[in-house]
Amino acid sequence: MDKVVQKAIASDKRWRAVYIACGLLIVALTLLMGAFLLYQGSQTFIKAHHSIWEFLFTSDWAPLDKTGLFGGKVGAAVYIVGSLETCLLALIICLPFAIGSAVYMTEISPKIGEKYFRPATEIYVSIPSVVYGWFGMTKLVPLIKNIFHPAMGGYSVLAASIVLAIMIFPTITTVSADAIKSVPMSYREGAYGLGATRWQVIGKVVLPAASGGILTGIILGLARAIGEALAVSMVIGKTRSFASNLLSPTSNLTSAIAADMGNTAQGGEYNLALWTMALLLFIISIVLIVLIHKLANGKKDK
Amino acid sequence: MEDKITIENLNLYYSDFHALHDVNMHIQKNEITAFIGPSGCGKSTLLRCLNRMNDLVEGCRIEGSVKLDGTDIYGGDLDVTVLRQRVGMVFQRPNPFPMSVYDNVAYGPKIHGVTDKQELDEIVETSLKQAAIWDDLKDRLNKSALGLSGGQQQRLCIARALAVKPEVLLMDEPTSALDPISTSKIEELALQLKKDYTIVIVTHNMQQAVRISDKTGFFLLGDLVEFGETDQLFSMPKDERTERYITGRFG
Amino acid sequence: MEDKITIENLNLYYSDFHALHDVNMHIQKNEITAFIGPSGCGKSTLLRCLNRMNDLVEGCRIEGSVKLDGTDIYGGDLDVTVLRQRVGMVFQRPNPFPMSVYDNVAYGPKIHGVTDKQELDEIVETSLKQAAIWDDLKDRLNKSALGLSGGQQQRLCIARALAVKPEVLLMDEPTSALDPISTSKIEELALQLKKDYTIVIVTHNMQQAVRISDKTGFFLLGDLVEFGETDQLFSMPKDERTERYITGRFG
Amino acid sequence: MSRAKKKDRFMTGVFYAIGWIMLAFLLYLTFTIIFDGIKGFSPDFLGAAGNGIFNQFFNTIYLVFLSLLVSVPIGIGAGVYLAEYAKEGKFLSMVEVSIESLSSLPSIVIGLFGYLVFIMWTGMSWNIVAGALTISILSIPLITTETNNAIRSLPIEYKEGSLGLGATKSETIRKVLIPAAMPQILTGVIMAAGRGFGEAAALLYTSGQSTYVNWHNFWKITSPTSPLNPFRSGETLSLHIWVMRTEGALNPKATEIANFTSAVLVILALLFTLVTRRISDKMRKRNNGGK
Amino acid sequence: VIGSSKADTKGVSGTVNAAGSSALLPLVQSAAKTFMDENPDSVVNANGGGSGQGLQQVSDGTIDIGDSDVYAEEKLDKKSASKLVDHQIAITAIAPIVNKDAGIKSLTTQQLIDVFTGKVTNWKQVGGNDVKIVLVSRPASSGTRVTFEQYALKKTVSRSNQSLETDDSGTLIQMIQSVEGAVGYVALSYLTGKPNVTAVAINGVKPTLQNVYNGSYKVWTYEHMYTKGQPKKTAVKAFLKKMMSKDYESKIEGMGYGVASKLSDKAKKEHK
Ligand SMILES: Nc1ncnc2c1ncn2[C@@H]1O[C@H](COP(=O)(O)OP(=O)(O)OP(=O)(O)O)[C@@H](O)[C@H]1O
Ligand SMILES: Nc1ncnc2c1ncn2[C@@H]1O[C@H](COP(=O)(O)OP(=O)(O)OP(=O)(O)O)[C@@H](O)[C@H]1O
Ligand SMILES: [Mg+2]
Ligand SMILES: [Mg+2]
Ligand SMILES: O=P([O-])([O-])[O-]
Repeated sequence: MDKVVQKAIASDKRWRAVYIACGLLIVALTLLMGAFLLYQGSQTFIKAHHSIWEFLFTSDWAPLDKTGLFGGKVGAAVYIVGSLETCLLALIICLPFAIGSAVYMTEISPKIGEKYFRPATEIYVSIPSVVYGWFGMTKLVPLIKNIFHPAMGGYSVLAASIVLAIMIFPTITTVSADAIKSVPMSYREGAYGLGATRWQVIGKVVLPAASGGILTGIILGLARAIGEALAVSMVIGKTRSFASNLLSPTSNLTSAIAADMGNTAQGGEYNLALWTMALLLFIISIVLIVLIHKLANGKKDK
Repeated sequence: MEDKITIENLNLYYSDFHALHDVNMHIQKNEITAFIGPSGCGKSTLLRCLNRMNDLVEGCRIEGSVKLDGTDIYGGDLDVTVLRQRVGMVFQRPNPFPMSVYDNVAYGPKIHGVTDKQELDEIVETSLKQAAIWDDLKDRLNKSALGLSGGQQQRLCIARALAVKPEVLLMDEPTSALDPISTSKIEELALQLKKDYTIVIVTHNMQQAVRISDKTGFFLLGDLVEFGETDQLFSMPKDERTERYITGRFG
Repeated sequence: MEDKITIENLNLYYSDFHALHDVNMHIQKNEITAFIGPSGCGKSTLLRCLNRMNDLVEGCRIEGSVKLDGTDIYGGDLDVTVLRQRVGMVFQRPNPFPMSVYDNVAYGPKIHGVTDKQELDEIVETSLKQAAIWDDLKDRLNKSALGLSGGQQQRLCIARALAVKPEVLLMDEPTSALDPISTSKIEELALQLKKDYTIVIVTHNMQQAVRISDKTGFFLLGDLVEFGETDQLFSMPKDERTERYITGRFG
Repeated sequence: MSRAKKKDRFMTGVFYAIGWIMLAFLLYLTFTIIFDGIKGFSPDFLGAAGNGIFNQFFNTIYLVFLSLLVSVPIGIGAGVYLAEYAKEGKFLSMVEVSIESLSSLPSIVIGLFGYLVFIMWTGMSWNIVAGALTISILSIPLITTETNNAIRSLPIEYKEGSLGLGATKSETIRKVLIPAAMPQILTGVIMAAGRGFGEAAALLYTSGQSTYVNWHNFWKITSPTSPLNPFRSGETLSLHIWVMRTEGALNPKATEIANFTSAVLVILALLFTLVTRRISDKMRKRNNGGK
Repeated sequence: VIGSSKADTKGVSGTVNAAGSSALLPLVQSAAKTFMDENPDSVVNANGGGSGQGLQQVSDGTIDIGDSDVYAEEKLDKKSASKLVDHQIAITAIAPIVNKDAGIKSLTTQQLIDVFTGKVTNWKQVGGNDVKIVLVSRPASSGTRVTFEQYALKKTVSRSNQSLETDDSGTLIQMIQSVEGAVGYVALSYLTGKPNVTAVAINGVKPTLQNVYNGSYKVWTYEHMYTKGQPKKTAVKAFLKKMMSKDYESKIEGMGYGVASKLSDKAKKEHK
């Protein structure tokens, strides 16, 4: 028996090391990736001597594409604005549907919700984004073109936003539904016990109580939208100018990276500027994550 | 004395589980009625019938009638939101909403259409005073209610229920999560409130029933075994099962 | 009689909360010792000290000594896994693992190195028989344990604890989640088991303590107020606080 | 009073409408994609040559399989670390932030990282292993998070029960906690696999955009034309849609092929979701004793 | 192994990875197919991505052959470029193409410049229908674009910030087909399949191989296949050899590319 115990204790130590190694691996991976992006992305400012201001707030985009040759313009504002406006619009389109569906499947018809809506939403999640992009390109773009007859065909901010809205819908819906579900039954009972109607219970007690979780869902959705490359690039038109309205095309960070990264000379100004865009995306996702944590902690502290 | 609530031939089923068998009971105005019995005997179930809280439970079916001042609450004559306003409820575990103390108490009046700020202020103050917690909380009205102690939370929930000016107050083991000191505060409170309200309380604690209730009902496996004056039920129970239960030879 | 467990000057802190004050107690072999007292008084805390279950609690600090057959369990002489094998535990809420009945009982012997199928079969059968549940379960050994009723689950957990052949059995309110019938089965079981084991039981139910225990300890706010023969403690308590508690004028 | 009731009715109606609109839209989406796929279908799409997408289908499965081989052990290990070993504090929150940022990083960025590390640093050309490893970076955080949550949400009683019998921590984890958490861990694994099926941007520069295999060489793993050779270029279904839109656009059948590929992917997603639910329900049922 | 007529390349095994110029892609793909039919144990992965990508990846060493419409020196630094070996396998002409609705058949050089710099915004201003002009361009790193701007637009830079941008020529053609009034440019090889677009004549000269050979159509460039050093892998060697063999020339022309040996002196001299 003693031997068995000793063996068990030794193997316990070994397993512990294995688990810790796995945890460390993830941190190492993230740090490596962060360091790599930071290094590559900062060269625009260090090696090519552009200012951060120029990169973020000007829209003159004419970087030179030859290894070691600098002196072009790297104003990425068009891409940045393009990313922001498509994501924001996607959110605006998506939110009422996502939260509405989440409420429907948890509060209004929980049985049908569990049986049909949740699996349906899961299917939405597992449809690849290129398929959404392809759908957008072959169905949505022509539709927009036929309805509004915009000058540049249907490729537009609107098309990109709708495709993104469809993509982030399941994320926001499932996270919100989970948040709503985890609102303690006792809150609902408390409110019903005071004679509240269902809408009063949902609107005044359940949704506010779930707001932290819903916000997490929104931010996760946003992170996904900001990072989506191919689906957006299929429908946004990739025009290097600010969109004058919802129906005009523009470009965004991810489509620029996807289109040009492999195509530009390594270490050239163009290439470096694209890496700076990637770094910007990385920073945006970290900021969003930290924001989630702040919100979650803020809720706890109360 | 007059009947506030009359329960007649009440049968209740959770899907195919028959949880209450033919319960008959008269609950009188301005009295405290206690429900006792071992775990799972149907105390909470019956209590929740009285303001139709069981409507929220999927698969729950009710036969027989429950009358509030003579009106069948399961008939179409009484809207369920009105019913619940007239028959308030305090739950086993304190369940304040995650909002400020003030908003918790003002919640009920607000949803019932009170919008005047001053009127709300008054209601909040009176209710908190009635619940004997005004002094504790008057300086923390805008703090979150979740930061209060268990006893304070429970009294806040009572205040919240009082704020909608109910006629009946149902309390489901309101002190089971509380320490002795908070418990005795709540008990005192119940004794005070019975002047203005009709109170029904579920308790696991027989001493508590003895201390505060006028009438007691003893339940066993879904049957109302015995119902009568508290003193009498505890001193000379009519039913042998009641006797065995209160002398502790059971469960 | 001889001491199985000796507790000397035990103080326990949860971070800066002083949960047990200077507890001294001698637990004797082949007896049932009961811990009673109001909620939060430290019964579970003390029980969990006896097999170092409190090691799992972050910030928990212990002073004083607990000896098992004279060996300090907090000294380095006794490995904690060996200790827990010798001092088994049954929890308040039945906690079978989500596996088959058989695997639940065989779990302990397996991790302690029993690999022989036949030997395992025997252990499982004996343990289930000891726990008085063999007849109920012999045809369902391969079914998941989570499908059993609460009472069956609790007896299964006792069988699971017996399967590692402990010397002491700790039970923390083993019947609080159970109906009267299951409860009396567990009580009978405890009385039978005390022939071979030393048993320590926490209970909320004073009648239960009277029915089955040899010695009783009454706790209040982290103090062991009184400890002695069960009959004597309930019939003529030495301490006024004990008396008030057992006559129900508290909590 | 009746205003509150009216509003309640109205809002209930609104929620019904939204719920059903979304369901209807999903049905529309699914059916148009499948219908369009079938409309332009010709039998040669099923083959392994020319316009056929069988090779891409095979590559997809193979690549996902390889990536799970890496990401499942690491993901579960890290999840266990988080749930059972990491101490509350700065480091734990650092790990958590790492995982979350990893999982929300734009996949194109991860693809570029994968290109740098698995292609340029190794000096190899596009290959399936590089694609699988890149996908693993995306899927490890999913499995880790799910494992962490699953283990954390287990009742503490399981752990106490096992430790109380004298089991060591790692025995408790391996024999009680992980099996009990399996239904939910499986969800994470499936999500990770789904990510592999769907990902294209991360594979653009890693797994390659073309596939040439000779099915007669199936078992000759070292042959460059063997389907099993993990170091050959292997384009997946999702990538195929992208390629059909760009380079493949010369192919007069490009649109039909892309439509058909979309349909296949949607059907795969459907099957996947259904099968997963089945499996994890079954597991849950078995664990819960049929309750 | 199934018998093949080409004894010299028979039975080669190994992998060839080629990527880059989308202008050259159709040729490489078709050559790859022929080559693999003849050498069943070999694999030729032919991808596009653009000239920049081809040069970059061959210089990184991650592919064997980088296809490009431009000289490596124009992209890479001197050191990297000097390590690459150029195999000029064909020439290609670039043609402006417009959507049919524009009603345009021919433009002067000046008109072309006006269109691509945004000076005119409606086709009727240059003799077409009353349809708005929509520019469709390729990324700055595209060899097609560089060639087109250099020879057709006389080195003026087109207004890329007013144009829809496409990753490669395939997508571009699809856009020109589907967007009313769209105009762009592709290699001739993309027009052999007779897509539903109009190839525009420049100053009255139609974009045909014949006109390139005789020097009247000026918008063309050499197609390069770069290797890093002389090719070492037998499969790569064999593949290049195959593509540059005399009897493959007819195939090249059949696909819309030109053969350097047929260029007239006039054409060569005027092309800088
Ligand atoms: N929602 C439900 N669905 C099915 N059965 C239920 C439900 N709620 C309660 N029951 C069952 O009805 C019976 C009575 O339950 P009830 O909650 O009324 O007991 P109780 O007397 O309040 O017990 P306790 O003292 O434990 O609170 C129990 O057997 C219980 O299992
Ligand atoms: N992990 C912990 N951290 C901090 N305080 C704790 C912890 N566990 C218990 N306590 C506190 O220690 C005291 C004793 O708790 P314990 O669980 O031993 O009480 P108990 O007598 O078993 O009560 P009950 O009858 O309710 O189970 C209580 O005040 C409790 O709040
Ligand atoms: Mg109850
Ligand atoms: Mg306890
Ligand atoms: O041939 P390109 O793709 O470089 O235009």
